[in-house]
This record gives sequence, structure tokens and C-alpha cells, in this order.
Amino acid sequence: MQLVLTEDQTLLSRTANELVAGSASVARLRKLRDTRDERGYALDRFARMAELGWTGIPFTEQDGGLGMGLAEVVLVTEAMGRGLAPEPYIPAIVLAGRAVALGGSAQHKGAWLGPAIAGEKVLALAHAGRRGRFDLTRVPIRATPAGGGFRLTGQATQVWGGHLADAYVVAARTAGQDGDRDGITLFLVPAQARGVTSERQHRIDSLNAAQLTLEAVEVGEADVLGRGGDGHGLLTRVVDEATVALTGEMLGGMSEAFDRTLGYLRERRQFGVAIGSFQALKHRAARLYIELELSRSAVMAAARALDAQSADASQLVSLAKARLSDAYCLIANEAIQLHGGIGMTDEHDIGFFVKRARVSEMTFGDAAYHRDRFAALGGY
Amino acid sequence: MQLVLTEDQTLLSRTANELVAGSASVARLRKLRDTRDERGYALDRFARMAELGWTGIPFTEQDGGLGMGLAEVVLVTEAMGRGLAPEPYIPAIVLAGRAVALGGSAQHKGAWLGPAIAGEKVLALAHAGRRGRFDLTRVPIRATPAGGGFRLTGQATQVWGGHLADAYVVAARTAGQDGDRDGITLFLVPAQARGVTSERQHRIDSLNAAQLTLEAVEVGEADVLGRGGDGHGLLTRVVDEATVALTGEMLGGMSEAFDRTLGYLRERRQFGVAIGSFQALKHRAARLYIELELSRSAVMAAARALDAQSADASQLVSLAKARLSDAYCLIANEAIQLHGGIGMTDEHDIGFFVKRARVSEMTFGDAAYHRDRFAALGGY
Amino acid sequence: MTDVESFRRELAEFLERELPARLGTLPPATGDYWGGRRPELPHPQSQRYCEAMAERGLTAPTWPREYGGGGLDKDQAKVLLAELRRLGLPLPLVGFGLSMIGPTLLQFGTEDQKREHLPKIVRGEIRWAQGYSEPNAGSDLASLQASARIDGDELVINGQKVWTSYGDKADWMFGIFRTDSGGKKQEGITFLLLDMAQPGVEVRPIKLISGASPFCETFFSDARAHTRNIIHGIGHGWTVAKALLGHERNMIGDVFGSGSGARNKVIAGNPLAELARDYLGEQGGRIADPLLRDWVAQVSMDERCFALTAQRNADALKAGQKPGPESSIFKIYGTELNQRRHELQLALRGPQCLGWEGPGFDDRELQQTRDWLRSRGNTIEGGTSEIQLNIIAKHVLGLPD
Amino acid sequence: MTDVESFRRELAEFLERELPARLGTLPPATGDYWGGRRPELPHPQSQRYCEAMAERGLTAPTWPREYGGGGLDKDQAKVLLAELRRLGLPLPLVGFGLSMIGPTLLQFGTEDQKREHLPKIVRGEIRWAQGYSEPNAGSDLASLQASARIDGDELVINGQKVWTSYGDKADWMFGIFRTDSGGKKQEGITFLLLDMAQPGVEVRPIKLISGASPFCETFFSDARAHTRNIIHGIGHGWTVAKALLGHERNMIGDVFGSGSGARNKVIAGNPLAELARDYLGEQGGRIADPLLRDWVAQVSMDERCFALTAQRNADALKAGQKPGPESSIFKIYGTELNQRRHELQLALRGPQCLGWEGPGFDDRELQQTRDWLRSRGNTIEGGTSEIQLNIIAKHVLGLPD
Repeated sequence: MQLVLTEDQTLLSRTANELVAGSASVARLRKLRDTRDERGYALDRFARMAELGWTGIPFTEQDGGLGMGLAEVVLVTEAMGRGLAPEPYIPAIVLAGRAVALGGSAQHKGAWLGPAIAGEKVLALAHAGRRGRFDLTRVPIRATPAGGGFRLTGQATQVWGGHLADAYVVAARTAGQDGDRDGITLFLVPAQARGVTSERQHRIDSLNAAQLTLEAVEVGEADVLGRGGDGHGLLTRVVDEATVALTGEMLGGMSEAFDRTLGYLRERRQFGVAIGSFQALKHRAARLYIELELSRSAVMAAARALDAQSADASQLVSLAKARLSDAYCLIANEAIQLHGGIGMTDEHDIGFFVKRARVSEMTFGDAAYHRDRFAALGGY
Repeated sequence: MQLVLTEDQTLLSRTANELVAGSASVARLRKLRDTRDERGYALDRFARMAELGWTGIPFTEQDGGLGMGLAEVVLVTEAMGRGLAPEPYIPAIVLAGRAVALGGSAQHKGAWLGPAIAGEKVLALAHAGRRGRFDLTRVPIRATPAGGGFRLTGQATQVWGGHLADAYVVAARTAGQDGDRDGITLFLVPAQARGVTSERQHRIDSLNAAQLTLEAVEVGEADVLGRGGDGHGLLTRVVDEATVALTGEMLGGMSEAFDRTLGYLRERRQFGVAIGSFQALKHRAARLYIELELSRSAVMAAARALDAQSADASQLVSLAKARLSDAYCLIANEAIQLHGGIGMTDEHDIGFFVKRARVSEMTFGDAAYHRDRFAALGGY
Repeated sequence: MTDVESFRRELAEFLERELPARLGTLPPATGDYWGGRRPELPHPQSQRYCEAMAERGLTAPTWPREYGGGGLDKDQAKVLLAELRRLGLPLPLVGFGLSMIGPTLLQFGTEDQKREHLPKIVRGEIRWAQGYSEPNAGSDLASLQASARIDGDELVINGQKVWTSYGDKADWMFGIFRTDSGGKKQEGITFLLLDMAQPGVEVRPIKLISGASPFCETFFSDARAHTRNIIHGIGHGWTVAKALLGHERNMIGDVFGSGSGARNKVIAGNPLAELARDYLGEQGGRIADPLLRDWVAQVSMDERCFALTAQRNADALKAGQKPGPESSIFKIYGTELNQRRHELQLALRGPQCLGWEGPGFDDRELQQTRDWLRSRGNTIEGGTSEIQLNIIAKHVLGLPD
Repeated sequence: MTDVESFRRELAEFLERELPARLGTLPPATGDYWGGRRPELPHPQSQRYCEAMAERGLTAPTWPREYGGGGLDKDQAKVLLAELRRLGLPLPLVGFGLSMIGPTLLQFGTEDQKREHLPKIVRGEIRWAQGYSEPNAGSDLASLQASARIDGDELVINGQKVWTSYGDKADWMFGIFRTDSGGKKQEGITFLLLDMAQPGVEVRPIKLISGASPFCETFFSDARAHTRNIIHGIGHGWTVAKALLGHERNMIGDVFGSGSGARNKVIAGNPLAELARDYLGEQGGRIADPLLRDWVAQVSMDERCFALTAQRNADALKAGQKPGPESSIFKIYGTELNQRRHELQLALRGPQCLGWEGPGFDDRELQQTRDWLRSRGNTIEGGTSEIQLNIIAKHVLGLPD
């Protein structure tokens, strides 16, 4: 595994940063928030990402993708993190899209994956309930047999990118109970299906999320992704991939927050000097820089390990998510402290990173969850 | 509970510091170490402490004590900590002595407690084995019924002050097994008794400790302290008292290490200025000062709570030991770092505090052990 | 000193008989009344209750009678608090008039200044705001630029202040302004009182990342203050300002549990443990997640240690020792501890801590998230932790500049 | 470039046939050989093995042949290491001659200086020590005072050096001395080589808190060095010293796992987890103590992250990027990580970590306790963490002085 960018990757990274990073982009999120935009992101932006081929990166060519991998995905998400771009690239493409790609039939792919890669349809994945915390075996949707198929009932919460999505990958419990890996089935459920209602949720990061309520939604064999009752493995796989994509986004976000803080330390003057000349602040900044460097290594390694499907891939995913969760929250807290009062104002952009840091930390497992997983996978 | 010293206490504290604190006293410990002194402390010093009445502080007047309490004991041990005085005040008086006072018969007190308070006989308490960690139910000595009494067999380790002690309070398992509170009995065993051998142990802090081996040592009802099989409560009580005494010693040690480090920061010049003028070091010193202040409060509160036998006394003991363990180790590590290379040399005194900090941390439970105990006592 | 018991009796008589007789229902202990020209009433009777208490100076119990205060000694004041607690009555009045500018006037004001301003504070007629920080004068307060130019018997004020707590609700401001730009920056600063209800003063609330707006920006364009409202003389404002900052720091220290707060938290069971049980469940009577259980214990122990240190400090003061710069540790540790407490609560709630508003989150979850965001400012406002650490290093530890 | 495969074949021929034929048994891979006039032999054959390898320049594979080196290119050097590993053979020679002064001479030395000193290094005849720090010149190295006065074609050296690694075992010293006290302190420093086997040089080992004495104090009283052993000219020693410090920092970074160390630790199971199992037992296949299990995971993850960062750095260098001051992070993080690893091991062993010697503690316990004590120096020697943080803040982050 080479922990260095190829020329193509460098090029992709540059393009991505040009399109979605930069300070203007935070203003865009602010506007979407303050105008209480119904969708919370720009469909045309998402379409543009599709035009540029980004939505096709993690899919094979016969699925209509570019046959690249997470090593490239994290370059896109890193730029999105720097610019706090609210488009649902991770939930629609990496999480739900990959679930369809790995578990879907030809019909599923034709009806949903193709349009998703084209940026014409938006997918989302629903697997968590209000008290499930990070446990992928605690799915809130129950499937009860009905005729040849099932009836899905229950409520999933904080479905990332789930508001105004066109279809949902739903993890439902078809047998067994919380804690069992067996007995979970993934269904592909169109938003139009009878009994499906989604409600916008407002989280501190102002990104799109929804509460998805299913009432006796009828599904059949044709709607199953992967093998019935065997959905936990597929769910874990796509969550691992989405987690790495998210750590890329976090890396971008914390890099941007750090750069802005450094800029402030250089410009802000008190006691007749730039506050960046105070040794106590210098040392704290240097420690944050070390965290940034270690974080970047973890993200690059996890992405490449998953692409290579190496034996310790899941361990490296947990390594990356644990580190990025701690590092992003640390840098965000320090960013406010080092900005002083101005950093506490809503008018200043840094607060958006502080809020996004928390949501990222609590998505797909916090640091403690992933330390436990790292240890368990390591056999202790 | 008043967290302020009375005039008498202030006076006691001053006397104690005059006798045992000060830099010369570290030289004394160094000499005892380098000459490989057989005992590791000075009997005459111990006798002098008795003359001054310190050894009588925690005992009632009818037991020949001064009827004072731990609020006064911690003033003596704080001074001993500042001076790294190696005399076995805590193990002989507070730990073993109090066990005899609380559980001993008139004969026991006449034969052992009186002479102990007079500084003529040295007691020690043996309760821990090599793999027992901090669990007071895992005693390494087994008692097997023999005739009217028992035969004691097993090996206790790191018996503080146990080398050349005149008698041992031995916690033995008379029934049940590791983990059971019931079935532990405390016996008073003279060092001369047949089958008793003690071997000097050398720990990093150079204080007196021994490995105590019992081979079929015969004991009877008359040798039992407290009620047979009911020794866990008594053991817990005296260990709590000794723990508070130890936190007093730790407070003295960390205060001395901190003061010496402050002195070095003021004197040591690099780049043409005192290194204490570098803001990064200033802020670290200020953080250590905060830890010192919080530690002092915890020690004073725990001592007074035990003296008053208040309901939350044991919780406050754990509060104090957890905090002092973390704070002393932190200050010791920072003390070396801030001293730079010279702090790493055996020739410099600061290393003695670093070593004593570790032994103190690992005596009567480390911080994690006491956080767990604090939570359990708090009902969660 | 007067007989405390007889005082208690006559006070009880007033509080239990006379007041209810005059006012009918009295306000409950919850909800602070800040007074002012446009008072907000936590309870319909809050203002009348305040006025009735003020008649006897019980809104400012220890202030001298000649300025409208109660003229009580420490013991009598304690009795008053005890009686209010016993009867479930609130403090009749709170605010920066009583806590900040009042004591400052008693220390630095002229007889005329005391007679003019203190009675209005006691009666809750005027609500005060503090005008200290500026966009370019935060930690380095002495570099402030908002100016006051003498013009006859008035001063003409221009410039901007920021972080004015509740500035949009205040009637008068006490603040520091530059009357001389030459010389050392601490010199040429003048401490002024001015009426905010005038055309030259504009106040804009500042929205925080938590969504709340407790602070304001205040803009001055040719605003006017009378020279008789200069405290301690032209160019000597820095002395006054520093003394007042001392009051403020101790006040903040109190808020963050050095006083009642943290102590009660401990004595009244352990809410953190309850929260953990609620969100994580338990095993064998223990919080199910051992790491979070350990974290709960750590924060609870730190809070207990902090409360004990505050008590030790208070006991030392009672024993006649002077308060020193050590009190800086309460500001640093108290605010950081509050932040750690909030971070822990986020961890306990897990993803349910992410809500801003609307469905999927309950009210306590939403409130706690905002409180967490607000808490990030605790280590900045009222003197950053960095400034407090500098103070300790210099004035407590004697480390060189 | 030569054909790597043919090189491998002839090398294998030499190592597998010729060497054993000449020397009989060869030393095992364990135990370093440092050479010198009074060599310590980890294995009876160590010296003969070194000499035989030196004949072909294989003790300094990449140095030019004209100075006794092997004249190998990078790929050939890799082949050599691979073959040694394959055959379980040790490096024939280690030491500061090969790692520090050799490269420095190749960069700054004159033709004569190279011809005089490099061959003796290659053959392991001379063991070198470094004379840099002084009691009053630690972090502020440039303020050094040990002086060298020109006296004809010699220099007369007086003063003291400290922290001379293995100074008591070394034959020659490279060091920096003050030849001019006027002007900027970085000027007037001269880089010298001198023979330590002379009356004017006295070496005293320094005992550390761990009980070991890897460092020495060196005292100079009218010691002598020849002017031809001045490197890079009088008064230009600071340039040479800084370049050499760079080599040293990277070397230390490597030692603390940025290179092989940490990476292997991870790949070869997890010794920390084994230790935890041994001392704490397990429940359901997991380390019984959940807090210490979490701590083991944290340290293991940090080590993995550190190793990955070192790999990323190495891959970037391979890809042609230049090494920058970022490498300071390896010194800081690697040494602190090593300290945290030791602190964790103390916690895992509990009270059994307290032994100094004698009964009641096993050898691994005793060794680990001393290693922990020794590790406290890692963040001081070779440039304190504080100095490294300054470097990052200034040269990487561009923060102002």
C-alpha cells in the first residue's frame, strides 16, 4: 500500500477543491440554513458532481461507474469537508448507492443505481433508531411476514440525506432480536410506497436529515438487497465504506478549521503583537498540527485497505474514525478558544465547523465505539 | 466540616516540617540507599517521632494515644512526604497500629500497641499477594484449621515497613475464596514465631518493604484481631485510614517537587533569560498549581470525614487517593521534563520524588481503582 | 451589633404578615427580577415585591441606609437569606447594579454620585450594563479606543463596545473610555456612567452559535455623558475597572459551582449517573458502559474536589485570610469543568445530542445541546483561561516576565 | 546501474561460502558491534566478521570506494540488508562514526580529512563520541562555552561537555567549541575532531535515575587537537553542527518506531494485549479490565497511526518530495508515545511494576521499570519536545516570533 497520491489523484483533489472548497462555500451553507431551504442542499450542485463523474467513482464500469475506489472518494469528501458542502454524496452514493451496487439486482440497478450515479435520483439508507446508539444489530424497523413478502413498520431516525430522498435502503429485522447479526434484511423502498412518510430533521450542522416512518409498508422478495436475513454483513460493509468517506470529509473540515485558526493567530493583535507569537498558543497549534498529520495517514490507509479488501481493513476503518473523531472535536474546540469571543458568534464561520465536527463524531460510531471495535477485531 | 487548620494544627505542621522536611532529608534517604542500609530508615528518628507524640496521634488516650485524628496525621505525613522521610509511620502506626487498636485485646495492646506508640516496637500489616493487585479480598495467606487454632501458610509481598518488623498483622483466608468478603481473619503474628521469614525487598523508592513467607505458622484464638472471619471490614477500615495518611504524604511530596521545579524555572537560564519566562512553561506550571490546590482540599476533606465517621467518608478517601495518584504522577513527570537533562541524573534529587510518586500511586489502589470504588459507593 | 434573634422575628413578621397583607400573592422563588425602566416580570407581582422590599432596603441588605440600603451586618444578611429560603421567596432584585457598579460606587464614588445612583439601584428603577470590551480590546482591555472628549460639562462619546451583557435591556451603562491617547495605554482611561436612552447610543444583540443572544454590541456616535458621572476622576478609570473585574471574576467563579452549584450537584444524588442509566442502561446496578461510567465518576469527582476547594477558600476567608489571585483558579477550573460536564453529557446521549430543533429530539436533549454550545464561551468571557493562567504564573507562582 | 541480480548472486556467494570458510562460525543477528580500540564483542567472531565485511566496504555500503566504502547504490544496499536478514547475520558494525560523523565528513570534509578518517570508521578501528551539550548549553546549544584556542598548528581545548553518549567507550570525539567569544553566539563556533586518548581529556559516566550510565561528562584541561581536524573552517562549526543534528533527530525518530519499530509491533500480534491478558486475565476473550483494555487499544492505535505516518513520509520521499521540518513530529510524537507505552505497562503490571532489584519481582518486571524510568529522558535528549514544538510553530506553521 502506497501512502502517496498518484498524479490522477492529485488532479482529482485539485478539481474537487476548486469546485466545493473555499470560504464562499460556507456562506452557501449559511444561506441554505438562514433561508430555511426546504432541501438543505442544491440539486444542481449534486448534478454537477455527477457530471464530473464523482458520483461514479466507487462503482464498477458495468454498473456505470468509473471503477475507482475509496482512495479517490476521500479526495472528493475532503474537499466537501473543507467547504462544508451539504450535498448528500456520502449517504446517497457511498452508503445507499454502494448497498444497491453490492446487493441489488439488475432491476434495482437499472431503476435506482443508474439514476443515482447520474444525479437524477437521491437514495438514502435507514438503519438507526433513537436508542440504538451505534449498534448495527439494533435496527428500529420490524418486518412481519405478510403473504409472500413482509410488512415493514417502525421509525428510523437521523437518516442522513433522507429528506426528499427518492428511495430508501431500509435495514429491517426479519428474525431474531437486537444483538443478533442474523435476521436483518435490507429492503429497497421507494419514497412513494404506501405507508412511507419522512419528516425533515434539523441537526446542529444544518445538513439534510430525516426521520423515516414506515407503517405496514408492503415489500416482497424483489425488494430485497443481498440475501434475506443476511443483511448485517452487507450493512457493515457499506457502513465501513461510508465511514472512511466520512473520515475524509472530517479531515477536510479539521484542516480548514485549523488553517482559519492559524490565519487568525497571525492576524489578531493584542498587547501590541500578533497573538500567534505567544509560545503557549504556538505549542498548542503545533500539537494540533501533529494530530492533523496522523489523521491524514489514517484516512489514506483505511481507504486503501478497503479498496484492497485487506484482512485488517475494518480495523483500519476503526483506527481512522476513532482518531478523526477525537482530532476534529479537539481542533474544533481549540479553534473557538483561540478565536476568542468572535468565535462564539453565529456571524463567524468557525462555529459551523464546530457543529459539523460533533455530528461527524456521532455518525457511524464515536471514538470509544471504534476503540472497542479495534480491540475486538484485534482479538482482545 | 471546616477545611482550615486550627492553631494547634498549624503548630503541629510547623514542627513536623522543621524535623523531617527540607532538602537535607533527601540526602539522608540517598545515603541510606547508597550505603545499602540494612533497615532503610533510622530507628532513632522513629523514636524521636514517638517522643514528639506523633505516633500517638490516632489513638485514644486509654490506648496511650493523644486522641487526635487523621486531620493531624496528614500534617505529619505531609511533612514526611516533603522530606521523603523513610520511617514507617504509616505502615507501623496508621495501618498495623490502628488494626491492633480497633481489633486487639487488652493483651495485644499491652504487648504491642503500647511499645509501638513508644517507638520501641515496629508493626507491619501483610495483606497483598503478587497477583492480588488492589483487591482486599484476595489475601495470599491461607489458614487451615489445626487443633484449636489455625496454621498460616502463604507469601505476602511488598509488606510496607515489613523488613525487621517485630510483629505482623496478617490477613488470612479462613473460609471462602478470593472475592468473598467473609472468611478473612486478621491475626497478630510475632516475627519470632516459628515458620515466619521475611526478606527485604528493594523498590524504586528505596523505602523499607519485605516479602513475608509463612510456613505452617501456628496461631490461636488469642491471636485474632476483631472477630474471626470478619476481618475484611477491619482491614478495609484501617486501609482507608492509611490511604488518607498516604495522600497526606503524597501532597507533601508533590508540593516539594513542584516548589523545586518552580525554583529551577526561575534560576535556569537559556537563550539569555530564565526559562520560567517562557509562556508555554508558565501555563503548564499554573495547571500544576491548580492540581495542587484541588489535591489539598481532597486530603483535608477525607481526613476530616474519616475522623467524623461521616457517611461518605470512604467515598472521600477514594476521591483523595484517585486525585493524588494522578496529580503526583503528573507533577513528577512534568518535574523531570521541566528540569531537562539534569532531572534525569541520579545525582539530582528530583528523581527520588518521581520514584516515590509511582510507589504511592500503586499503594492502596491506583486512580482507576478508586474511581471505580467512588462510583460503586455512589450507587452507580 | 443588634440582637440577631429579635431581627429575625421582626423580619419574619414583615415577610409573613405585612407583605402578603399588602401585596396578596408573592412571587415564587424561581425567576430573577432585573428591574429597570422596561422591567420583565417573571411573575406579575415581581415589581411590587421588589419595591416593597426596597422600602426597607432589603434589595441591597448590606448597603448603608443613607443610600437606600438595609444597613444590615453580615449575620443579619444571612438571616434574611435564610428567611427568604424558608418562606420560598425569591431575591427581590438581581443585576449588575447590585453586583458590580453599586459596590464600585461605594468604593470609588463621591458622596453626590452615591446619593444620585445607589437609591435607584436599590429600588430597581435603573438596570445597568457594562461597557468594557471592544472588537480590538479583548484580553488586552487597556488598548481600548472608544473615546470620550470633554465638551464643557459634558463628555462626547464615540466608538464601539462589544460583549455588553443584556445591553438591549439596560438603561444606563458603566464603562471605560479613552480621554487621552498619549502616554501609557492604562493612563488616559476614564470610568463613566451614561444614560443609554439617547440618540447617540445604538445597541445590537449578538447572536451566538448556541442561537441565544445574551450579549450586544453598543455603538456610540456623539453620545453624551455629564462630567459629574466620571468616577474616580479623569484618567484614573483603569484602577476602577480592575477592581470591578475582580468582583466579576469571583462572581463567575461562584456561578460555576465554586459556590452552591457543584456542591449541591453532588449532595443531591448524581444527575450524570441518572442520565447515564437512562441512555445506557445498567448491569448489576452499575452503568452498563464501563468507560462512560468511569468518565461520569471522573467528572463527578472533579466537581466534588472543586466544591471542596471553594469551601476551603471560603473557610479560609472566614478565618480572616485575604482573597488572593489564587481565585483565578476558580474561573479557569470552574469553566473548564462545566465544559467537560457538557462534553460528557453529549457522549452519554450519543447521536441524540445532535438536534437543533424539531422532531426526533426531546426538549432536554435540545436544551442540553445548546447549553453545550454556549459553554464553549465560558473559558473566554470574563477573562480567558489563558489570561487567568498568566495571572497565576506571575502573581501566585512569581514566574518572571 | 549494475545488474542487481548478479550483485545478489555474488554477494550470496561471499556471505554463504567464502565468509564461513574463512571465519568458521559467524555471529548471530543479536547484539551490536561498535568497534573501536577497546572493542566489546557481543560474539567472539564479531570483530573478525566486521573486518572481513569491511574489506569489501560492506560496513559502509553506500560510501564511495575511495574512502573504503562499498560504493553500492540504493538498490544494492537494500539487497545487502535483505541478504543479511535472510541469512540471520547482524550488521557488521554500528556507531556514530557510520551514522553521524561519517556522513558529515562526506558533506563538509576536505579530501584529506575524508581519507584520514573514513577508512578507519569503515574498518571499525575508531569509535566516535559526540561533544555538543554543556551544563549551561542544553536547548540553547549555541551558547556553549567550551573553548578551543589556536596555538600554532594545534588547538588548546578547555571546558566541559555533557551527555556524551558512551563517551567512556569512545576513541575520538567530534564536537563544537568556541574559538571566538565576540559577536553573535552562533559565530565563533568551530567543529573539531580530537583524540580522546590524551591526558587533557577526562571522562566520567553519568548515572541516570534508571541506574544505567549511557552518558558521560567530558572534561577538557589543555587538551589538544590538530588544526587539520577543523571541519568546514574556523568559526563555521554551527552550520556543520545543525546539519548533523538533523541526522540525529531523524535517527531518534526512527528508533521510536517511525521506522521498523512500531510497524513491526503491530504486525507481530499485540504484546501489550498479551501483557494485559497475563496480568489481568480475560472474560469472553477480552481483557478483563475494560478501562485498561481501552487504554491498550488507544496506545496500539496511536502506534499504528504513527507507523502509518512514518510510512507516508517515506513514500513521499520516495516520490521525490523533500524532507522538511515536519520530521520534528516524529521526534515529539515518537518519544511521547514510547513514554505512554511505558506508563501503560506500569498500569498493567500494577504493584509489580515497583521493583528495583531482588526478590518478589521477575526479570521482565524489573527491566520494564528501569526502561520506564529511562524513557522519561526521551523527550529531553536530542532536542526537547518544547524545542521541537517551537520548530514546528515557526518553520512549519509560520507563526511569528
